[in-house]
Amino acid sequence: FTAACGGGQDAGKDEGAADQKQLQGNVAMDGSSTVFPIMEAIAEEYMIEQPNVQVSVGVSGTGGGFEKFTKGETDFSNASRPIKDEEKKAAQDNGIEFEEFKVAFDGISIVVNKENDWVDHLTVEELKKMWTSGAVSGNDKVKWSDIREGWPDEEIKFFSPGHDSGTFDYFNEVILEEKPLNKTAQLSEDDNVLVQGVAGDKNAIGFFGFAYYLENKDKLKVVPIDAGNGPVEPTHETIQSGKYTPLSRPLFTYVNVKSLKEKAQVYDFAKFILENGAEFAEEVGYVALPEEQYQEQLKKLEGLK
Amino acid sequence: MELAVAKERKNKKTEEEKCEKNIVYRTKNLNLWYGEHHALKNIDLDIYENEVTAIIGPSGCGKSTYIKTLNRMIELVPNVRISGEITYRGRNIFDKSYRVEELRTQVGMVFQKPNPFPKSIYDNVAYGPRIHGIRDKKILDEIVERSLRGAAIWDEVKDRLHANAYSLSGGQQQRLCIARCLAIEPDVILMDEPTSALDPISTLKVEELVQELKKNYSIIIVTHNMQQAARISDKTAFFLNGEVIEYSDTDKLFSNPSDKRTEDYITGRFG
Amino acid sequence: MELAVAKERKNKKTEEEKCEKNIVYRTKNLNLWYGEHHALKNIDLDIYENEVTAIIGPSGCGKSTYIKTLNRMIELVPNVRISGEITYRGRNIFDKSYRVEELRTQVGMVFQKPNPFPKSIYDNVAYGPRIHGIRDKKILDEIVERSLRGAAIWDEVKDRLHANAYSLSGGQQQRLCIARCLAIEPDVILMDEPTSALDPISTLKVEELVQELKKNYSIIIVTHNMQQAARISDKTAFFLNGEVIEYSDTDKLFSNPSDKRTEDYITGRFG
Amino acid sequence: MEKLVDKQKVVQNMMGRIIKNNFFKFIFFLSTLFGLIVLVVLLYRIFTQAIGWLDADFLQNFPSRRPERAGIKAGLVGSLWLMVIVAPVSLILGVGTAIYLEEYAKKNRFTDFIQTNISNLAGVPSIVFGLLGLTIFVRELGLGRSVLAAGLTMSLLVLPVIVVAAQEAIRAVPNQLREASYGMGATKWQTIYRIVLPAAIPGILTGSILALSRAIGETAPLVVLGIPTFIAYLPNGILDTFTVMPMQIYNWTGRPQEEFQHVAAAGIVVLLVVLIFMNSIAVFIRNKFQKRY
Amino acid sequence: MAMTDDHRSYSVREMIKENKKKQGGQQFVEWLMPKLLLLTAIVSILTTLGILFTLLFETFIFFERVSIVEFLTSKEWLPWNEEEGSFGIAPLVTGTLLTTGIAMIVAIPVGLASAIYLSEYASEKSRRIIKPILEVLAGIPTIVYGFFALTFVTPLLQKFIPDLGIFNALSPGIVMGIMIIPMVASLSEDAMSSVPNAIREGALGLGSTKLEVALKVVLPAATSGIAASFMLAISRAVGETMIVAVAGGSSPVFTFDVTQSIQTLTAYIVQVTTGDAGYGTTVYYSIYAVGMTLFVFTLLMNLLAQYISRRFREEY
Ligand SMILES: Nc1ncnc2c1ncn2[C@@H]1O[C@H](COP(=O)(O)OP(=O)(O)OP(=O)(O)O)[C@@H](O)[C@H]1O
Ligand SMILES: Nc1ncnc2c1ncn2[C@@H]1O[C@H](COP(=O)(O)OP(=O)(O)OP(=O)(O)O)[C@@H](O)[C@H]1O
Ligand SMILES: [Mg+2]
Ligand SMILES: [Mg+2]
Ligand SMILES: O=P([O-])([O-])[O-]
Repeated sequence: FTAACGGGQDAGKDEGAADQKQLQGNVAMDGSSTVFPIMEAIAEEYMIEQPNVQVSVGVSGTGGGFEKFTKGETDFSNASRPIKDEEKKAAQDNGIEFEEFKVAFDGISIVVNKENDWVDHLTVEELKKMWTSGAVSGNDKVKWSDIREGWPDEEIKFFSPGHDSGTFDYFNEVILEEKPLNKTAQLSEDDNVLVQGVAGDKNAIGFFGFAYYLENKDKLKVVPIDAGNGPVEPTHETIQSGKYTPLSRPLFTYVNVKSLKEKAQVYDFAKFILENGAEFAEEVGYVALPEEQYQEQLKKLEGLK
Repeated sequence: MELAVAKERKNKKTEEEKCEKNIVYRTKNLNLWYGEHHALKNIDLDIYENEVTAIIGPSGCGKSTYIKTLNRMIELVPNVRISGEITYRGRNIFDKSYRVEELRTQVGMVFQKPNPFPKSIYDNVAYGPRIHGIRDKKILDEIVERSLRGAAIWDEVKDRLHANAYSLSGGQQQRLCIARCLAIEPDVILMDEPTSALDPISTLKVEELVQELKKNYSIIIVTHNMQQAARISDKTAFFLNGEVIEYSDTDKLFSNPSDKRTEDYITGRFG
Repeated sequence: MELAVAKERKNKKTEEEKCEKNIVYRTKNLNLWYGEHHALKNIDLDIYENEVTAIIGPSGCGKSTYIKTLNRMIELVPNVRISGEITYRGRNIFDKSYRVEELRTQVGMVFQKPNPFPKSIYDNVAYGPRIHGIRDKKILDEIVERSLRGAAIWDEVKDRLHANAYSLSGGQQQRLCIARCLAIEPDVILMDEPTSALDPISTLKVEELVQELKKNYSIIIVTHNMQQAARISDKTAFFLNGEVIEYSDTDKLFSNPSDKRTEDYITGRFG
Repeated sequence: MEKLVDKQKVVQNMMGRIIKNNFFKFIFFLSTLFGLIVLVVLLYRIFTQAIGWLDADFLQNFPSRRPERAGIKAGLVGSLWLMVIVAPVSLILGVGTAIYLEEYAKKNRFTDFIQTNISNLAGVPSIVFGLLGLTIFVRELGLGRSVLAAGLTMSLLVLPVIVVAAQEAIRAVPNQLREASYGMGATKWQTIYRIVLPAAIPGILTGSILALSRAIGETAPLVVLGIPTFIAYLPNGILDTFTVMPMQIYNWTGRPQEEFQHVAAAGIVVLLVVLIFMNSIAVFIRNKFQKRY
Repeated sequence: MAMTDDHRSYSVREMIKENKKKQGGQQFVEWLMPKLLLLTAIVSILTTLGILFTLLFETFIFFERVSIVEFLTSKEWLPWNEEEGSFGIAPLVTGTLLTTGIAMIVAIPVGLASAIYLSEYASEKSRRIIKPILEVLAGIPTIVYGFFALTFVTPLLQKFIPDLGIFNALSPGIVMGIMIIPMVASLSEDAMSSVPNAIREGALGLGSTKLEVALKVVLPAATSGIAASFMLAISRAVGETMIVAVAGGSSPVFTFDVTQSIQTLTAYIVQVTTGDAGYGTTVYYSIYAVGMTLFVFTLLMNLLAQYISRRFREEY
């Protein structure tokens, strides 16, 4: 596939413009770092088809992306959570109309060290107990034995994404239920750093996006989660089918309706996302939505034209 | 006022010869302060055309200060205060309407340490004419050659006019600075210890040059070397502590000083 | 070898007085190059105890180079090459085993421009003793006072020993530097144009001081001022182009030079 | 006169002092070496990671989701575009300010204030400049996340460094040269333009190139400005969006796939090569035009 | 008049006089240039005003929501919790102070020692080679240092300090110090080289060793320049972002334990600007308050630096 190198310029040549109109102009996209790899892949391929359209993808984070989006500075805003009320209001104030599209699923994976031979699965309750500050007898120093009988009498080392990431935000919502995080947790904005942390400590536990687990399978052990229906390990199937709960979450992109209407390339790109999102999400380590959801959204898109 | 003197020393001067020479600079009751420091005190001094006037005196007596005042270079020093009057060719140099650039175009200056610009020899000499709007290459070439000849350095540099001026020896640099000065055909040339940084042979060359130049220019030269003053000047002024102690024909000043302090100084009692 | 001379000039010297004086420094066939430049050529010179030896000569003749070689300060200049021998009190100063720090403790130096440390007057003088391990406050106080007295500046500074040395005038600074040098009780003092940056009055003071110091120290002084050499020295060496042209009693050298070039120089024919 | 300085003791002390000197000389030398060793370790790690990933394709490719296809072209060209703005803007402003302060300004409070203000700006964290650029250039002036907006932000960031370097260079021009020029009847501006500036230019350039190389390596303010990370085209003008090398590297290091760590290392090598190239120009200028007056 | 004996076709003096009459343009330039240059100088003032304007405006909104007393006195920085959030700047300040302090412990002695070596011991030639190499060290993008700290220095340190967390203040502090070494070395070396050689010679002439010259004469004489280089180094460390963001963790805890994960003022700003926080939330405005804190901090450092360099300015 290295033949496709050298960008879109020459790739578009042989496919020709026979069936497709060649478009021009800019598409500005910003937002979540979680969604970025998918969009990068989509933009890369799209620009092979439409070499005259210039797509830029920024990584300002979900919040940072919305800040720009609600000011009308971008056409698309990627998000790892739904838009918040304040952000909706900001958009309204600035006269920005937008539409939400789901792009893929991410399954937040709970991982422990390879040498950890005692954890076979965790219940949501157990997760909550260990990660919430002060949940174990008001103490943040939690031992494995505090969580389940028979586990070692050793302190758990926690690794978590930083408070300002979409991943943490989701974990916070469904596991912690907005209670403070265990204070001994080590935080980093960089998921690779968390991988290293968990891989380096026998008593470590951590969580991050599914893609990071997939890439580091050999270094880490993933923990099946029991939400009442027996332990479920995060896999493509379990995430897509919704069996892996509550830690699978949808990833979004928001589009500016005005751009959609006025700029042909924005509409075209949005269509491209929905048509190819499944393929590229899988390719970069996320999980595609069920096929019918893409179809529904394509219809919605057509309605907006 | 001083007696006018004939150009040939040792000749007896007659009353008729008085005022034969024009006065170039006339200094009247000049006082100068650096902040609180009173550096020049009641200076009265007339400088004559086509003569070499030497200014001698121990270090710190105000020689440089005085000579820098003549072309208003002193104004570059902050906190300088001046009272009194200096006229150049009859015009008060401190006059508002007298543009300092105009004065300095008439009055060239050569400094203690050779200070060529970090440019080629040619560009050094052409600098003056160029800033005064002379662009014509042919004329510039001619000016450069003539000035370098005038400063007795042409033969030494004619083959490397585009070499950097700093590749010259100290003595050559100083003559280059003189050439640079000649290029705008000044009327007066001020020299502040022009040989004090030079070796004996270069010194000799510069001294000969000064003798040559006085045919066309009026020259005021500061020196700490009394022998030099005696060798090359027509008139000598002896400064001490910011005052003019004695000003007269060079011969007279050295052979028969009228002030005890002058005598002490020239006989090496101090300084 | 030179004839030894009695300390009182103008007395007739007798053969018996020969060798009455000890030789402090003996220079034999010294040559020195700065890179390619041959700055000292075949210097042979003996320096005697408790005398003032003056070194005169035009600018660039190698005076500073020579005096800096005597305490190996010259080694700070890169690319210097030396051949020949200098013995200090019988010991070759270029000997591997001879620590340059030790030599310089014996041989003090005063420079052309006063160079006090940017410290208090007291700390300037106490610097030398301190680095040599003297810590006792009382002894230091005594050394400071004695050195400042020795340099004839005690009265002027005794009330402000802890003021910064740079608050002193140039002449005072130079005497402070002399005091600093005396504080480690050297054997020889080297002075490189110690008064050339000073006003006449300060110069006079330093000259008197030199006369005073020679009772206890051997002094070698470089000067461009021939009157000064004549006034204060017992012996004078005339350098020209890196060579010693003439070395003899000061009186003789000035009244009756045996070399034409010496005569030319001291009569102001050049330089 | 009784001797207060005991020569015997002085000589005894001598050996200890000399040993101490040699010991410390060694320590000082080790300290100097320390920086150099760290540099070697750092470079070694980066180069071993980058090896095999750094090839012509890497320079010619745009970013990609596939590590083996990812390239630095957009960042490299973007960084050069950034210089197109930063170099002239910061040089004109910086040298202008320096000339004003050194040659024209009177010693008064206002001048002191400008001077204090400049040295203060030199200490302001780069990320604060990011906030400034976001508010003023991106938003208020509506320049968007363009080369121009980022360039102006970076220009202000390096401005104080250039001012200080230029001031030093101008101050180092000996006064005698100015005097010589004035002595010929030259006006002030003629003197500055024809004598002072040419003589100061090596110093100004050296300082400025080092400042510009700082601008090339900065990430934080651009992150704040929201400069995009994925761009598969080159900017056509200063109002186009663009990306720079550090942004790309930052992004690559955060990717899950191990291979992207190598891509990042390759990117770092390219960035370092650019930086070392710029530094060597500075060193070359410094050595070639060493002041001779 | 002059040069009467010269056979020439023209007089330069006349030509100059002629040209003088047409030199209105020259005078206009003379009048114009200072004003243009003043304008460029004013840009730096506008920059400061711009920074103040940017920061103050949003900081003001922040302080409408969070009391300034809480901001300054609370020891908890928990901005994420909508209801019971707490905005005490102290943890971020201690995080910054810790990393800065460690950086200084590395950079100042090593940098100063290098400066002494370069200025007092090294030959001109080795100085010319070493200085630019060190400058490369200063030019490496800080993001590179961040990963160096995380993937090399931290594991190395963990061998000696088993308790050391993967994120800590120590490792980024040390690496930041290494990054700053060239700055201290180069600026201090400049300050020391500008001590006149005459003073050095004076000391050597008294039999000093080079060490004594360096420590007892040159260093004290260069105090102001050296202190200024320290101040700049501190400013740089306080403002450094990427190293601490990568290797320091993002745990704003009030601690002086260097083995623990911390968060600095700058790392917080990066976290929020690249993060999830919604526009218009208190968290969003908090970055401007933090930015303001940084600005005030560097302002104070700078005034202190100026005071020091004025206080210790040597006249030699
Ligand atoms: N810029 C200045 N500010 C303050 N005082 C000054 C300044 N320049 C010179 N002086 C003082 O004014 C007096 C006269 O100085 P001037 O330079 O005219 O002496 P000089 O006769 O030229 O001495 P030298 O032979 O050393 O050149 C001296 O006492 C000097 O210290
Ligand atoms: N560091 C150096 N490198 C190269 N040449 C030097 C150096 N120092 C001096 N010289 C040259 O060596 C010669 C002797 O210099 P020196 O300084 O000894 O002269 P001097 O007699 O002390 O003159 P002055 O009266 O000007 O002090 C001169 O030609 C000088 O140019
Ligand atoms: Mg003078
Ligand atoms: Mg000398
Ligand atoms: O960048 P995120 O908002 O997905 O963490």
